[in-house]
Amino acid sequence: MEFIVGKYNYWIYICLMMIGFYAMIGKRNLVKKLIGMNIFQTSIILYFISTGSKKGATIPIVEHGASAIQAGQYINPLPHVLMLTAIVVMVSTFGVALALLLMIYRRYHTLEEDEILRLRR
Amino acid sequence: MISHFYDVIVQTVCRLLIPFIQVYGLYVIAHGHGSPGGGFQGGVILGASFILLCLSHDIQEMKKRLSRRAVLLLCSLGVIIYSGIGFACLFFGGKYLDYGKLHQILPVDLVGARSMGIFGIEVGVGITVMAVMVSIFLDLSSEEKEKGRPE
Amino acid sequence: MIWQLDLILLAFVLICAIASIAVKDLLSSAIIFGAYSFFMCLLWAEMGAVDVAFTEASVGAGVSTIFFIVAILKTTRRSKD
Amino acid sequence: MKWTALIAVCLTGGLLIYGTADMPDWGDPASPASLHVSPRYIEKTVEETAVPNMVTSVLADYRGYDTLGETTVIFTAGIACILLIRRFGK
Repeated sequence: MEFIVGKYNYWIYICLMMIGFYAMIGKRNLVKKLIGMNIFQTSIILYFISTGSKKGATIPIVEHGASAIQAGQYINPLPHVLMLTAIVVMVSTFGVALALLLMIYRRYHTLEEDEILRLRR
Repeated sequence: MISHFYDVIVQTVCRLLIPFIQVYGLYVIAHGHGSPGGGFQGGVILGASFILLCLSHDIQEMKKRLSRRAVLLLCSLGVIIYSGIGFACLFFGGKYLDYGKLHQILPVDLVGARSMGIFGIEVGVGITVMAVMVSIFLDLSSEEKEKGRPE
Repeated sequence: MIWQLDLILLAFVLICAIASIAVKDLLSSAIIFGAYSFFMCLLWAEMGAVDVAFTEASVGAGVSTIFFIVAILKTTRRSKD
Repeated sequence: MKWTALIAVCLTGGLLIYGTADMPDWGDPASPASLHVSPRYIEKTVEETAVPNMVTSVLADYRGYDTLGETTVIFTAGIACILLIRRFGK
């Protein structure tokens, strides 16, 4: 029971990662592949954030006039920093991917992978 | 942009709403010290206000406020502010991005100088993020032109 | 960190992820993906990462969905799988 | 095609679930991630930078190089979009 309570959320993150991975390699539509890539990245970010949480701690903002700060009172802020920048980089790479997709559509007039491969031949 | 029919109600509401969104974005950038927020979030909110202007009015209306060239200049201005603050610290005898040395020119002590340096960094990040979001949106929504000069 | 709330939000996130992959219309897929981002934002606020939640609410559920819809309107909304 | 994808995904997921047996429990205060550098950040951030929000101070001060790199990545993404879509000349 202790094992399940401590670990169940890791298993759900792995399920999310499997959904994204399946969409990346199993679907033929390029937009679906892009959604799968986003789900994959979000699951990795979720895992990182969950490593920083502590039981019985509060959010990492010091309240006004607090004198003695113990490390156990506040959540670990380091994963938050790393993942905050990762989210913004995620949306900019998403913009570049959409630009590439727009150029593919202007050239081949389709977004299906097999049709593009057939037209290239 | 998408259709040529723009609704009067949507236009009026957006014209009233956009200044408040921009003030909120500036607040989020400036108050990132004591509450959730900072350069990334405030920059995205500022960019979203300009995107809302594009969606509710014509895209030409937006270009009167913020032209393509201005967007491109703002993109690089943010990175220049960021690295310029780093080089200023280098100039006053510290390491790169060591804001404590800036207290020689600012009217604050050493700890306050680090706080002010963090604020300058946030402004630079916010300008870059805003300009890049608007730029990506303008590029994605531009029409395909076979010939003729792009503006 | 309330584990009941955490479990409910994780279930919603899983449902939204599966639905956005399975739907055939790309425009509804984009909208469901926006809902996915919003539930992810609630999950992070529940874990205590307020800055990350704010970023996701403005980036993932706002600007990212707009980019998606613009790109779909410029290309096509049909897909075969 | 679909079946090979499904088999590969399930294999990867099974290996990762097997790997979680060694992970620390969720919300454990003594996990390795919250023992090394983060106590110093939490305890020293107010007296060194006078910023109550730890995420901002770590983002812009202690890890300034990281954020400089991220800003450059975002700038590069904007330039890449312009170069891909906009047509120059003629």
